[in-house]
Amino acid sequence: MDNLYRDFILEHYRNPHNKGYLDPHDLHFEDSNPTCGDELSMTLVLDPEHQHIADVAFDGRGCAISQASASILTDELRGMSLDEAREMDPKALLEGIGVPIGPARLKCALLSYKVLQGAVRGGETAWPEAVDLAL
Amino acid sequence: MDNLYRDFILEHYRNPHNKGYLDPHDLHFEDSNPTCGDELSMTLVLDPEHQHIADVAFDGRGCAISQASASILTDELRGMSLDEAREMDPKALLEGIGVPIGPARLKCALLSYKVLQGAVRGGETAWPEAVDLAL
Amino acid sequence: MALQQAVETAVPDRRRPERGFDGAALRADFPILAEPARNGQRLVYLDSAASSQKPRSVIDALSDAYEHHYANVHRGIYQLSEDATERFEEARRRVARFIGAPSEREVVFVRNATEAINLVAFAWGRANVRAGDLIVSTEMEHHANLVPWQQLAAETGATLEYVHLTDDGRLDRDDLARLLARGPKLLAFAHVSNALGTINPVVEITRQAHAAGALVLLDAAQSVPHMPVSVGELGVDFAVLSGHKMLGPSGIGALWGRRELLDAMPPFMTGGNMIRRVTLEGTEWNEVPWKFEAGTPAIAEAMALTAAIDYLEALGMDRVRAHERSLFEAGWAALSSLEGVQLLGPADPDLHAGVISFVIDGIHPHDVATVLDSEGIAVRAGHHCAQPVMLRYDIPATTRASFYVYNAPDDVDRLTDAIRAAQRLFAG
Amino acid sequence: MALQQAVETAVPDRRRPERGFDGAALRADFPILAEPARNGQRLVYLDSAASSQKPRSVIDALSDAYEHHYANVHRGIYQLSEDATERFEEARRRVARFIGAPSEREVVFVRNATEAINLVAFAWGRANVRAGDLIVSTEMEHHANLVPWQQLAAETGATLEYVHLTDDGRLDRDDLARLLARGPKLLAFAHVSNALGTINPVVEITRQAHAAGALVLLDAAQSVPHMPVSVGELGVDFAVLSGHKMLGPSGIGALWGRRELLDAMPPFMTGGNMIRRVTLEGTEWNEVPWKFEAGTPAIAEAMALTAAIDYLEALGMDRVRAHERSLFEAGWAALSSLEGVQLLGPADPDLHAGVISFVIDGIHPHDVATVLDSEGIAVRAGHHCAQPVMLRYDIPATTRASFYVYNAPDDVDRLTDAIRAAQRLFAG
Ligand SMILES: Cc1ncc(COP(=O)(O)O)c(C=O)c1O
Ligand SMILES: Cc1ncc(COP(=O)(O)O)c(C=O)c1O
Repeated sequence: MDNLYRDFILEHYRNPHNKGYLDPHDLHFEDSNPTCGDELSMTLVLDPEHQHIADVAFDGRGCAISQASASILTDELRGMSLDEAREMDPKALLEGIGVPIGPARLKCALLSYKVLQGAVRGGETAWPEAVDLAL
Repeated sequence: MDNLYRDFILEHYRNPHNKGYLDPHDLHFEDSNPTCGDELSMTLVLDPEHQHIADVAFDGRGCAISQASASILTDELRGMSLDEAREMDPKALLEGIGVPIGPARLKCALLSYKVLQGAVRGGETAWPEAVDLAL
Repeated sequence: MALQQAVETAVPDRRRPERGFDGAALRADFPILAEPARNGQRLVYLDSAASSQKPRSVIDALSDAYEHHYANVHRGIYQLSEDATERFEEARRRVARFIGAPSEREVVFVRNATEAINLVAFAWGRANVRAGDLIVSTEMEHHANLVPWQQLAAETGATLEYVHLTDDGRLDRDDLARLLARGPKLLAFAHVSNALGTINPVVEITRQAHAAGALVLLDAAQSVPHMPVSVGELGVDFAVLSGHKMLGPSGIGALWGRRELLDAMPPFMTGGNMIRRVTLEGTEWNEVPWKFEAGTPAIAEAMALTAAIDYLEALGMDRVRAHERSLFEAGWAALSSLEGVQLLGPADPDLHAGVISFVIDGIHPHDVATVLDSEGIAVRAGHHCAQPVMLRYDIPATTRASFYVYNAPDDVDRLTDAIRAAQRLFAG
Repeated sequence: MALQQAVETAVPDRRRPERGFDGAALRADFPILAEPARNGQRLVYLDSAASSQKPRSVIDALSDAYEHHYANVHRGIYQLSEDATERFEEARRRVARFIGAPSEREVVFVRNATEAINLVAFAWGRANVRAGDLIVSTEMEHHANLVPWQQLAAETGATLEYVHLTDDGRLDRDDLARLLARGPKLLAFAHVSNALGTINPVVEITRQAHAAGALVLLDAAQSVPHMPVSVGELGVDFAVLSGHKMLGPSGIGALWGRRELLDAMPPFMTGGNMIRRVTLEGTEWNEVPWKFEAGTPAIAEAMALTAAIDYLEALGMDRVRAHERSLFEAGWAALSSLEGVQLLGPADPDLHAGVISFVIDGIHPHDVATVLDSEGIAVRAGHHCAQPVMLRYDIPATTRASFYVYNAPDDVDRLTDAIRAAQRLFAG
């Protein structure tokens, strides 16, 4: 926890990958974490068969964890099939962040995951069970 | 506490004074202690000037403390003026009983006092403040 | 620790739960029972149905919570608060597991069983009960499972009916069938009657009620502390309990309800923590169970409830039941052998928990309690918050002795001797 | 004991309450503050507005209650229960005296301030508020003093309006006057805002509200722990507080209300203890305050609240206020000297309690809290259950440092240094 901000996350927060807005795009979704006001949108471009993610961008404002997690998550998406994206385990993202996230901040870390799910499933989804404690 | 029943109270309970029903009478009142089901009625005969208590009797059923206390209280009443009866301090009765009464049983001990007040004031009165704890 | 010893010396009993354990050996775990009471006599505590005493481990768990793990729960972004939240939510998981609930999301922390029933009466009741609807309760209920339904009926115009009792303190099943035939919305009844000791056949009754289209609320305040209870297996829809009756601290209890029922219910009390988003125009509720927990909960009390459950689970609830059953049998036998003592409730030990309610000819129950108290024996006398039971049997009150893990046959002996002494005293 | 020392070494201050006392010396009384936290660093606890830590004497009072004085209260006819009842009722007298209530019969024990407000909204509100009536609350309220009134308005058809805030976090008195002119039934507002630290001028506002015919409910959750409060002198009609914010245990709080108002109100929750007589046909209520206390209360928690009040009274509430005022002044000066830090609420220390809410340019409040936590500093970040305040100032959240008796200038230094470090970190 002590170095949570020092390294990986702060690096992604200061220099986010895939930040922006793709226009045109095939999928778009945005959501927020009402308890802290984090806001995030995601745009995706699919391959011609509409099976795989060809490109992705996110935009938003909020805490370092939500923004860094979006940067980290979007790095993983190019080339992924839509089915794979739908079935993605939120734990994988938490592991990808690489530093332990306390329960109170799980929603920050998983907002990008929720926005992705909204985009690939075509509508809002519930928070993953893991964030129950953070409610 | 340990000898509460042994002596004074049990004696009055087994051989109550002034038990019965005066007919004719000038004043009559009855009441109960709903939490334990004690029931008590009192009849009073006044002197010709209607200023003093000439005779008194109680009837009822219930625990030893409520019945003994009625026996002890009624012993005190003959010759007392109505004003004196109205102004009587419930603590005097508790002292008259001579053994400490725990808060949970104050209502038992004071039912006779409440019935007396109802008779001499011409209607139901509140429990003395002392019984608050026993509610 | 005495618990450890009792469990170990009782190892053969693990396979024979009908044997129970040595309650006297457990007393060392309960500070209030270990110290000499007045007159150098040991306190014989026979009022556990009103509230149980607490083992050292529960008292220590409270201190530990405040000394090492205390902060407000939920939303705190610092380690101490996350630790407190995790322990608070762990208590919820432990309660869920202890009562066989499918999910801890179905366990709502409240102050006590009374608040749990009120929560259902307010939140479920106001949303689902209409004028002309029928609610059924029983004549053996604690006021907590009567008056909220009277209030609900009065406010909504619904009708409230009560299942009558048999002479030996059981629910009159014909009367129940007759009332269920009228298609009530809800049947609210106690697993175990605190005034009579009766154990009701919950599975059967619930099946009948469900067949009649009624939901079932089980008042488990007197069963969860004393016997294995699985709300899943019982099949009920709501169940309520109080922590203070099961070795836990005062100020904490639980409502369990089926997830879909809780999800559909509006909140009861409102404020912080039960909310997702508030604007001046309106509010979005949090998810269950938090939707029903407004404001700062009883944080340390929930943590200490975990320690109470630990203690009971180490004993094993089947053995707790066996233990109390044997005390009941001893107590029932001893008291029914006394002349002039009437016992209430069923004589069958399968239908009777460790609660013996009795009246003595010619001695008011309050006087019995006072005399017993002077002998160092704590029993309850009164209507036990079940006045309709008193009306049913036409008595002003009863004296009640109730058993728990720390009682043993020597307590039954002390009780019996003291009743004999009271009879001699009053006989003069 | 550290308290003893602090009081003694502070003797000259007894006559000069403006001097406060040495908070650092008190830490030895608070086990959680006395032990080394992570990294060997001392825990700097700056979240007392959410919940306070507990002194040894309060923790010991809980143990003592369970070890020597525990039984269910009221109606128990044995010494242990009478002793418990007496101690429970003594806690009520102590709360009454502590808040300057004319009578302990006006003090109702509840779980927390939230329940107290809900009690009034349900029991007084449902009986007295009609369609078309006006209720006034304010934009600075904790959700606990907003949402129950939203619910009441939604159910009854009453209108709910909010007093707006000035840019520096005070109630807009013109707006208040305008709303009072519409003749509201009730004005519900906080003595001290938990999100901004603002101290409201209760006496003046109450006089205005009464002149307009409104009753006044004061949310004293953030004032009673921190300054002398006399409901009698303030002149309000209802006041609410939480024990856990004033060194007491979780699970206990109080509603105070004028006797004639409480007497006239129907009960809220129903069940045992709040009842005089129950039959199958209906029920007679008990007298106040018991009419509002359904079921087994938080017995040991009430007893331990007495120990919390003892602790605060030994310090003296005027000196507690002086102590926090000086910490506020130090903190406000230190934080306003930092570049890129905006402070919320009034700068005037007469109008500001020991709560400093701030935002840092370019660093989300949640990140601030996480970084501070890694330095052993516990602050709160978020909307503080006061989302309308966040909307008013158009910020997602704030970071909040709140002071109590065990804080001292070294805590302000640690906070300031850690904020500087966070700024360096994020500046990269
Ligand atoms: C001003 C104010 N009112 C009410 C409350 C609610 O207190 P509780 O959660 O103890 O019910 C709080 C707690 O943060 C508060 O600060
Ligand atoms: C059967 C039953 N239900 C409900 C209650 C109420 O419990 P509490 O006072 O803890 O709310 C009791 C307590 O005596 C009880 O015995």
